[in-house]
Amino acid sequence: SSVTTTPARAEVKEVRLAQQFGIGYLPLQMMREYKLIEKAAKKLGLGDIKVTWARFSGGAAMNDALLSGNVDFASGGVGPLLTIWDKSKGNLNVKGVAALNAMPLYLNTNNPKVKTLKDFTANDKIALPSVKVSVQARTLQMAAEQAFGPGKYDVLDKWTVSMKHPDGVAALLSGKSGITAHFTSPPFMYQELRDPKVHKVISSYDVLGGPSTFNAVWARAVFRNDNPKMYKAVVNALKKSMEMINADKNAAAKVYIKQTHSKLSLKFIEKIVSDPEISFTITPRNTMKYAKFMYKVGALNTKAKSWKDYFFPEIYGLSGS
Amino acid sequence: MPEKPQKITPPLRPEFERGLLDTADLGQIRRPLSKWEKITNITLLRRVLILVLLVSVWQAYAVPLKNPLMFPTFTNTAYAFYDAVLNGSLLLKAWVSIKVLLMGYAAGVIISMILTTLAVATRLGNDLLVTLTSMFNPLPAIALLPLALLWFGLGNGSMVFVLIHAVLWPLSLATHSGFLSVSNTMRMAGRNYGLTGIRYVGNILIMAAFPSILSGLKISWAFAWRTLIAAELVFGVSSGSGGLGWFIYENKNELEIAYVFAGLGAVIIIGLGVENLIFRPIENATVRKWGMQN
Amino acid sequence: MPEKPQKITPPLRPEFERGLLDTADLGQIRRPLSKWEKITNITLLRRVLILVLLVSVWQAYAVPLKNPLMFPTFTNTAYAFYDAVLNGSLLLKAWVSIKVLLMGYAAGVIISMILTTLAVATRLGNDLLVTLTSMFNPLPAIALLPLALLWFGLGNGSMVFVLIHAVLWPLSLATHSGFLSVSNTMRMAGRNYGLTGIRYVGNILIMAAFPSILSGLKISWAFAWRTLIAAELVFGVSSGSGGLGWFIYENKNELEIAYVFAGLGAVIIIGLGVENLIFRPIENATVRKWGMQN
Amino acid sequence: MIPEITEEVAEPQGSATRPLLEVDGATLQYKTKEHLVTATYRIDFKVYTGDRFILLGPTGCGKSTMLKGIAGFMLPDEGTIRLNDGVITGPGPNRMMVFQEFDQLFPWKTVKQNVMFPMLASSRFSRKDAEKQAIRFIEKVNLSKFTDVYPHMLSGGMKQRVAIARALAMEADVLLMDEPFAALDALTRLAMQEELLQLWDDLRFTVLFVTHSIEEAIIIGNRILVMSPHPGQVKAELNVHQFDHDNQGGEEFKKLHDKIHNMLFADRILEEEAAPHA
Amino acid sequence: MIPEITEEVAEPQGSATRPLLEVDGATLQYKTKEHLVTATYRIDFKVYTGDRFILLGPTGCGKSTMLKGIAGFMLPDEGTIRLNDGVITGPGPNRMMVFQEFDQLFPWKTVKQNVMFPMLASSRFSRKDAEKQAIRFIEKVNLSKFTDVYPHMLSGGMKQRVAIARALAMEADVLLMDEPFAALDALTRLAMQEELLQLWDDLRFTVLFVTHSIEEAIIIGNRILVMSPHPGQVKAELNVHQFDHDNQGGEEFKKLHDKIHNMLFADRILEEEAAPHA
Ligand SMILES: Nc1ncnc2c1ncn2[C@@H]1O[C@H](COP(=O)(O)OP(=O)(O)OP(=O)(O)O)[C@@H](O)[C@H]1O
Ligand SMILES: Nc1ncnc2c1ncn2[C@@H]1O[C@H](COP(=O)(O)OP(=O)(O)OP(=O)(O)O)[C@@H](O)[C@H]1O
Ligand SMILES: [Mg+2]
Ligand SMILES: [Mg+2]
Repeated sequence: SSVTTTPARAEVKEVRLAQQFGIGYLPLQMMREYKLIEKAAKKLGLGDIKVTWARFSGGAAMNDALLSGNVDFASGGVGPLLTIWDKSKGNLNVKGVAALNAMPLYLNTNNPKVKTLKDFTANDKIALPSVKVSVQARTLQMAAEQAFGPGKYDVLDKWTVSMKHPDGVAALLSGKSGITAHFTSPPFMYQELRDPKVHKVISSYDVLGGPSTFNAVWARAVFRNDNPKMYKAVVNALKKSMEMINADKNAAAKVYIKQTHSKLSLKFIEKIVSDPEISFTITPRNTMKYAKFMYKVGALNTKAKSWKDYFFPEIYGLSGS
Repeated sequence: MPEKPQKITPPLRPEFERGLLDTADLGQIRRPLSKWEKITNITLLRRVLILVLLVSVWQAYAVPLKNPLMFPTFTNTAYAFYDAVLNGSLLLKAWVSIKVLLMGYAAGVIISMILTTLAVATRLGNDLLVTLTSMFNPLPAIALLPLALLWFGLGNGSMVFVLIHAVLWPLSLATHSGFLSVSNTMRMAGRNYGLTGIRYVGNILIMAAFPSILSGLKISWAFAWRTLIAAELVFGVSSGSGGLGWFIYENKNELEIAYVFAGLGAVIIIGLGVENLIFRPIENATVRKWGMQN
Repeated sequence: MPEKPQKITPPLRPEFERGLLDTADLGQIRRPLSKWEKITNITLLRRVLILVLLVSVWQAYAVPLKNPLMFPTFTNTAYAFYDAVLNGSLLLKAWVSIKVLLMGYAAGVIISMILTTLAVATRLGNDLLVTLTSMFNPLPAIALLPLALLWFGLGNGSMVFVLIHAVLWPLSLATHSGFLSVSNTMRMAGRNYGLTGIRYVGNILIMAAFPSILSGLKISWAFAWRTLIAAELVFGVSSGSGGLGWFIYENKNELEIAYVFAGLGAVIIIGLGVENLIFRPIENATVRKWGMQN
Repeated sequence: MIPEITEEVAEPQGSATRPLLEVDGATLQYKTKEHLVTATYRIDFKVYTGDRFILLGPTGCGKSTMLKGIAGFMLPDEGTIRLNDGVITGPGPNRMMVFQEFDQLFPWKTVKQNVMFPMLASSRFSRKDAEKQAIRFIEKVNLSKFTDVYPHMLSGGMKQRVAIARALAMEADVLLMDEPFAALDALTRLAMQEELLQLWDDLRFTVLFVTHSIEEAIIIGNRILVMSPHPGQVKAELNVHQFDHDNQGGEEFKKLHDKIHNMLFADRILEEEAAPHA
Repeated sequence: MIPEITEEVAEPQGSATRPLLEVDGATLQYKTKEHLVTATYRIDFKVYTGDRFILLGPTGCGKSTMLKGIAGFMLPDEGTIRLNDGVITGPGPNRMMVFQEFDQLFPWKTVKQNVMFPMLASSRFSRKDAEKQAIRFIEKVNLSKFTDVYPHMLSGGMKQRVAIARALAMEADVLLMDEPFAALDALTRLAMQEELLQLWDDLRFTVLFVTHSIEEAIIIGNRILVMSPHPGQVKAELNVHQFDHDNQGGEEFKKLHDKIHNMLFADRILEEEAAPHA
């Protein structure tokens, strides 16, 4: 980076991270549980620092908190990361810190007639977190383009409905609200699939041609410039938490339950965490596909040449995509 | 005994009787107004001034803040508004919202009138209103989501349902309190003419409690808006047909904050319009004219 | 000329004068009440009956519905409530919420009093109130988010800010309309004693408009709750365990709908408690006692 | 103006034998959480069709309360009030009331609309007739120029006159008037008194009239119920049909005036004695 | 009870040379969106310290409006109203007003609290003195047993008496009383009149008194301003200091009564002539 920071400059004594709800944020929960940031900071010679964890129910508020300087690290889906990178370019210069995972997203349905995307009719309603803009919506658009031909990415949009994950699950399972399909993420999609009437139509892995990053962490450039060691500590802690999860899935599942006060069974969580489709890694996977698609449909003003455009250099060594 | 202090006695004056004055210039008598008074007498002018002031403060705050992703300047917002009206479909979206809003508002007002009529007619009705209001009024719209979905499915039905929830309770509270405050003499006068039930409520109570009802209508109008904007997000709308709430949400997600503010600006403009073009004329033609409010 | 029809003439009766009656049994005179009247006279009983009825309807609807993900039965909810109180920290969370709520409510009430006092004292204040209310009242809390974060950061400051937004406008509307409806004679009486400014507002207007203010307080109390629950989701929790809103959100995410309903139940119970333990006694000790409401 | 009446004082006979209104041991109470006020105590009297029945007594003796009982706004806690042999259970447009308070006009109606309102509300008049009637009676109370003005623009006395016009225009069987002329100046009052008597002579309604002026009682009424306060009780009933404006100055009139005056004076224990009891 | 006064009628001299209150060509108007009502038109009169000044005139002639002007609730649209040589710009506790309307009591205060309120609000009395004074004056209006009752439990006449007590207790320099005794029965009225005169003799305040009873005007006042209506104008000013209750029956009294009566009668063009003009 162009700004060189003098090591003598005092760094902040407190770092503030924001997380959302869901199994995808398990690495952050591990970091919190085991005080990984505190430990990493000590190793880097920062002494005793304070870590504050804020929880948000949605990405919009979290971004507001980041932009107003109330949190230092935000986390969320790849879509929002690309959006905030695009919009803050030349101003706050928000970029990704690292990926949190690679996770599939499933489009489930309770309509037995629907086997592929082409089977959806006007009688179907597809619930997803937010029409047109959420990761699920983007993925659906990409799938639609693959199914119906170039340029026809928005043919299914008119049947989509915005709904928060749990509401979508309730709507799909109760079968009374007109919702016949739900594009969602773990653990909700697995909860749905426990019902024999529900089956999977597509997975985001099919659309993207392999494992893809669902969640990531991002931060403002100014924080990284002013607090290089603290930033490094967070990245190190992230790496450490991935290692710990991959080393002991059972323990990780326990942490999840403890941190989220979840009433789900340990077995169920452990099964999800150990699912071969799901991996916890800081390496960005298949994010460029989103970046290209979103640029193509006009959702991004900037064309990314590489995933490195929207991530900070600390992870350039990885084989991201 | 000491002498008392002398008591004041008014002087004696001559009596007189006199003829009536010429009243020709009666209509001309007016207290002269200073220029300043004349100018400040124009309500519109004063209000526009307030708006200009607010806008200036906004601009003065936002420009040095330099954080367009959080708080865009007025000029940026104005441009976004202009753009959204011209190229986007802000007007159409506002119209979509207003249509649903009016349905929900009307339904809420009607139900509220029924409930409050019951409440003044019977003691059980009174208990019902008081209990229901204190129970349901504090509930956020999110609580109604499952019921709305079960009963009305997706779409306007559910939206109207939550709008009723937004309108019904505050309006009922204000109306009911207004009804209870009607003076006994006025009540007795009405009942003396044989009015009972709905005619009594309609001809006496509603009229006599009109100031309270009007403030209830204003409050619930505002809350209908708040709820609508929020509900459009929760209930979503099948894409394409969203209203203002959706416009705001979409732009927020895309971090087009100037457009978000433009959407909110539309809400404000509609609010100002409704106040100045609907509520104020109603007020002038009723409670002001009748001397029930000053 | 034809003879007119005979006019009715009242009969002539003897005059009399008589002594006073014995008034010994004066205190004993009461219209006898039937048993039914006596029973239905107990407000609490009637209200509890209404609650029981509502619960029965709920249970009767929910059991055959068999859809616990959308609408759990009463018994399930009751169990969840019991569990959340005992094992979870529902009470603690409710307390967290109430604390913030009270702060926001108090701040809103104070600001509202200042604003309405200004509004009755000066014409510019009046314009300011009317304009600000019609502008900001319809705005959803989401609109305030950026400002709240910029000024107060995460945490209670921002929450109080949006709570003020929830309380201020409806209360001001109700209070202002109440102030304007105070009879001219009462105003003049107050001003006759040399009361001006804040003393005039406090001693005359607030008292005379008390029914309106009370209904405004009730309305804004409810809206403070609604906003709080919603705001806790938006703002999330920065530390500690969050309040009722977060409890509802967490359980919703877990699809523990019975617990969601238990959380909402807590809101309802608090609402009923506040109505019956705070607002009704206040009403009885003021407007009822003073004969300002029947 | 005053009807000729046979001078024989006897129990009523003939067509008017049965009283129109019969108040029988009526006790009327106000109950609040803390107080129980007995406003009238075991009041008895009978009013016959065509009576101009005066309720006279000191302030607070329960005159207004008695009228409210007859109008049907309060039910007696003891005893009964019967109209046409039926027990009164509620208000109705056959008993038009003029209240003592100035806020009895509907502020949202103009003077004319106020006068028309009971006629329309009770469906006794068509809109056209009601309007004609309203204009006629507004003229009678000398307010023609204020026909389309809202009540808040009227002076106290003018408001009361509108209320009088409203009640009279209904041509109801029974008129209940609670100090209707109290806010009027001497001359307007005189005119109103004459107007009322003239109307009575035409229509022969029954009127119960509350006043605190002994003179007015003697002039307006044919029978006076004298009440004593705390609790309100019947003290006497007197015949005063012989007197009208013309013999106001006379010896007889003065004698009767003084008699009533003394009757009330004797009773002057005032409110000191009785008060709300727990 | 009535002070001895030298009979010479001359321009005032000595200590009381300067009038306390000077109304000089005062025109008072009500403005609404649609109407402009001229309630009083170029009224002139002077009131001296110790005057018992009566405003007399038919309903709607602007008596209440005139008092409102003096109290400072309305500013004249033409002319001036001066008190102690200063132009009146607003209300103040040196001019205590008793209103014509029944709703002038504060419903949220008991009778005693109502009477105490102006004394405390104007900081003229300590709480203890105010309470003593209140109890004293409540006794004077014969409502001792209702000291702790709220106004809604009082009859019309009782409410007015509380208002009178409230005004008197302040012992203000100027009392403005708008038909204070209109709702009172003959005897209570007599008692109140005597009470007022007794108090005046003790304290020598200045009182402006609106009444529509010619008798009351002659008894209470020392000078009467006779007004004519539409718009309210000065018709005459008369001296009546010679009369009180004791010579009420006398020849002189009757002559004066008839004189005033005729004066008002002559003016009986009533409201027909003038009405709100645009
Ligand atoms: N709403 C009420 N609540 C309680 N007590 C009341 C109420 N109204 C009147 N009273 C009491 O009832 C008694 C009779 O009152 P009422 O109004 O009938 O008197 P009144 O004869 O009409 O007097 P006035 O000549 O002053 O109008 C009084 O002692 C009064 O205090
Ligand atoms: N608030 C008002 N708005 C408009 N006009 C009014 C208002 N109050 C009174 N007036 C008019 O002013 C005139 C004088 O009224 P005012 O009340 O002074 O009469 P008054 O002499 O006190 O009569 P009364 O003896 O009936 O009380 C009347 O013609 C009346 O219509
Ligand atoms: Mg009365
Ligand atoms: Mg008057």
